[in-house]
Amino acid sequence: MPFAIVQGQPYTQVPEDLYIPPDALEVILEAFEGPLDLLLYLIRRQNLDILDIPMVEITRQYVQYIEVLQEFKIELAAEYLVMAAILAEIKSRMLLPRPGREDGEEEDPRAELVRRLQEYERFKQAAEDLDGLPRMGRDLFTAGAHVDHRTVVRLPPEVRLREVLLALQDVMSRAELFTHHHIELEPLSVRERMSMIMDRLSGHSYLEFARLFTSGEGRRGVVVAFLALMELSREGLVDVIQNEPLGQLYVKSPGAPDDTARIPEHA
Amino acid sequence: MPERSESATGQLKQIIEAALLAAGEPLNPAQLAALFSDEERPPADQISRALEELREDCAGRGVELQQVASGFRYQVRQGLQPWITRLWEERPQRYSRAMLETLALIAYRQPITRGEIESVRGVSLSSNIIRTLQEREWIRVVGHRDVPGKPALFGTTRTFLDYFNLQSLDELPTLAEIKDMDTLEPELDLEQATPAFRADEAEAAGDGAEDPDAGGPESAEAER
Amino acid sequence: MPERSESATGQLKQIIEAALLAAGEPLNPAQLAALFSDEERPPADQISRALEELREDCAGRGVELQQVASGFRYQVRQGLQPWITRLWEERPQRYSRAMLETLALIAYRQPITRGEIESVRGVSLSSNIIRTLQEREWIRVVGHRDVPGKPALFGTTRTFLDYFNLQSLDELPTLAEIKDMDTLEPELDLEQATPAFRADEAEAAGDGAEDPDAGGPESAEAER
Repeated sequence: MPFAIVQGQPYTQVPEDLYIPPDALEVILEAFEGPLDLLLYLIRRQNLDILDIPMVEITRQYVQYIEVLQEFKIELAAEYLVMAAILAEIKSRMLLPRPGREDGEEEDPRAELVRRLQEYERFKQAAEDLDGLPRMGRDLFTAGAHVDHRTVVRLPPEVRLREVLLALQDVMSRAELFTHHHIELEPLSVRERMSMIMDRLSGHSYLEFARLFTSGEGRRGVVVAFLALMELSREGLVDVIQNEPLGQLYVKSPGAPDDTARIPEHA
Repeated sequence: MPERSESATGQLKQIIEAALLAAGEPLNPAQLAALFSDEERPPADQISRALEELREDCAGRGVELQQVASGFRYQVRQGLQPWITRLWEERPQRYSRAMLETLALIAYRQPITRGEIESVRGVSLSSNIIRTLQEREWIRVVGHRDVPGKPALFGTTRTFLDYFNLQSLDELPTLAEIKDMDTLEPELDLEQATPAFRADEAEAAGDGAEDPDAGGPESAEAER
Repeated sequence: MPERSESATGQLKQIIEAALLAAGEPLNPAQLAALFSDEERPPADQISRALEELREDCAGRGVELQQVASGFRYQVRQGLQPWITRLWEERPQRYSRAMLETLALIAYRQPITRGEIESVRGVSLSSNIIRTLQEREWIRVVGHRDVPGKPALFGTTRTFLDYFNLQSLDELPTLAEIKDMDTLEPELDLEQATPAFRADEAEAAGDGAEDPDAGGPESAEAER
């Protein structure tokens, strides 16, 4: 009993040159990655040269294969049918006398197909090469050691100066502090020095005025220190005390007990 | 010991070492024996000996072979923890606006009390912010204002200057310059909007997925 | 070499070895340097030297130190797979030809669109394949081609290279050459036409021969 009728011919067995077990047609179709793959298979199986494809034979085999599949009502991707049409077209062009071009060169009608086949074949090969590379979980396994008390250390975030300045810009414009001229005039080193003087003063009830100046800093440093002291005094953060006319000047925290009077002489 | 037996032990040791390092959990001698087919399975005492030798091989190395309840495992040598834990350092997203404003006010208006910061910002200041800035050693108490309650006066530190790569506070822009800074802002936005830049960033982000260090500043930027 | 410097190197090696084994992913020299505080951070060449020594120390052991795209990692010595795979019940995953061909096209032809992949393979490409490759982080969208529809351009990732034990795309097997129809000698036999190509395949097959699961292509060939 024939299992298929192809072009009016009953088939009692699958064409020999296809080597396809009848019950495996669908499986085999899935084994091909498309019409180029199928064509390559037909070419390679017969040891044919990809650069000199016998179009009549290959087209016959390809179409036969497609027809068998269709007889079995196997859903064929449209690409397979398009390829059949391409093959038929090339075959007919091969059979017709080709019009010679001016330079005498003739474009082989198969050129484009051969180019596509070769291009596909090289990536088919590349895929196999890729599959052959050692890979994780099959050929490669990472080595790892246990870590006791594995803890995540939380680091403080990175801050960029620009962020700080933008924040200041925001808060200043909100507070409309830009209108206060004295702030703009005040060099920042004065504010910095104010902190330093406050810091030096903490832990002491008083310091000699002169000791807050370092000659090594030069004129500018002295000015900064002086301005810082004036600003601290104006803001009531320090008191500047003189126990006698033309006597030693002292700087003290306003809260500190006023004991400078007892020891000015040997200070 | 005959040559052949020694090389057999060598391979046995290799297999056991590889298995312990690949397994991700402790393996007991029975599990190690199960790695071999029936014909090549070494006797239990050979496995014990291999384990003992592997343990000795760890002398001077970064890991040690440790026996725990469920078997043997390689683990990082105890004394190396300080370095190894840096593998899992995490940086939280970024500081809050309040934190940055407070820091800026302390830098520009020091010495300043918490009350003064609150009065400029118009909102009360969480103690967390002051504590965080102190823990980071960017600010410190430089004194106390002589008013009821003796509030602490805050100033910036040398660490603060070092972090922002400043020799002194004088290198910070003046308030007048900061006021004009918004003229710089569009430039910043422009940079972010440039498609080419985006594409690069996308690439960097792609790579960054594997790199824990990447993307910190960028993500902060993106939030703005 | 003076005693002290040797022991310093010893500790450096210990830290690097421990970190690589603790990290669970490849670490590059910059990440290794970041394990140290600013004061104790070794110069780059010392880290390289330590890595080289650690690599040599692996001789005869069950693991080897391998450099891949995103850094260095310890991995089980190749050749020990037959025993190590017994640790897990699951058989290693096999990939479909469609997936491998798609991956190969992306690897060799990147950046490439889906349409370009389809045109080389001669079949339409299932979205599943692209999604799976993206989920595995082997491929990523690296941009869009400036044509109607703005199709995504795909490229491979560092994770892809790591997975296949490669440092860079240069290490991929060479792509076969396209032969010109005109230059071909008619009598040239097929097998002679592609000698380099065949040799590669033979090598690849040699590796796979030890592994029952390798050789997908060969067995597929046999089935037909």
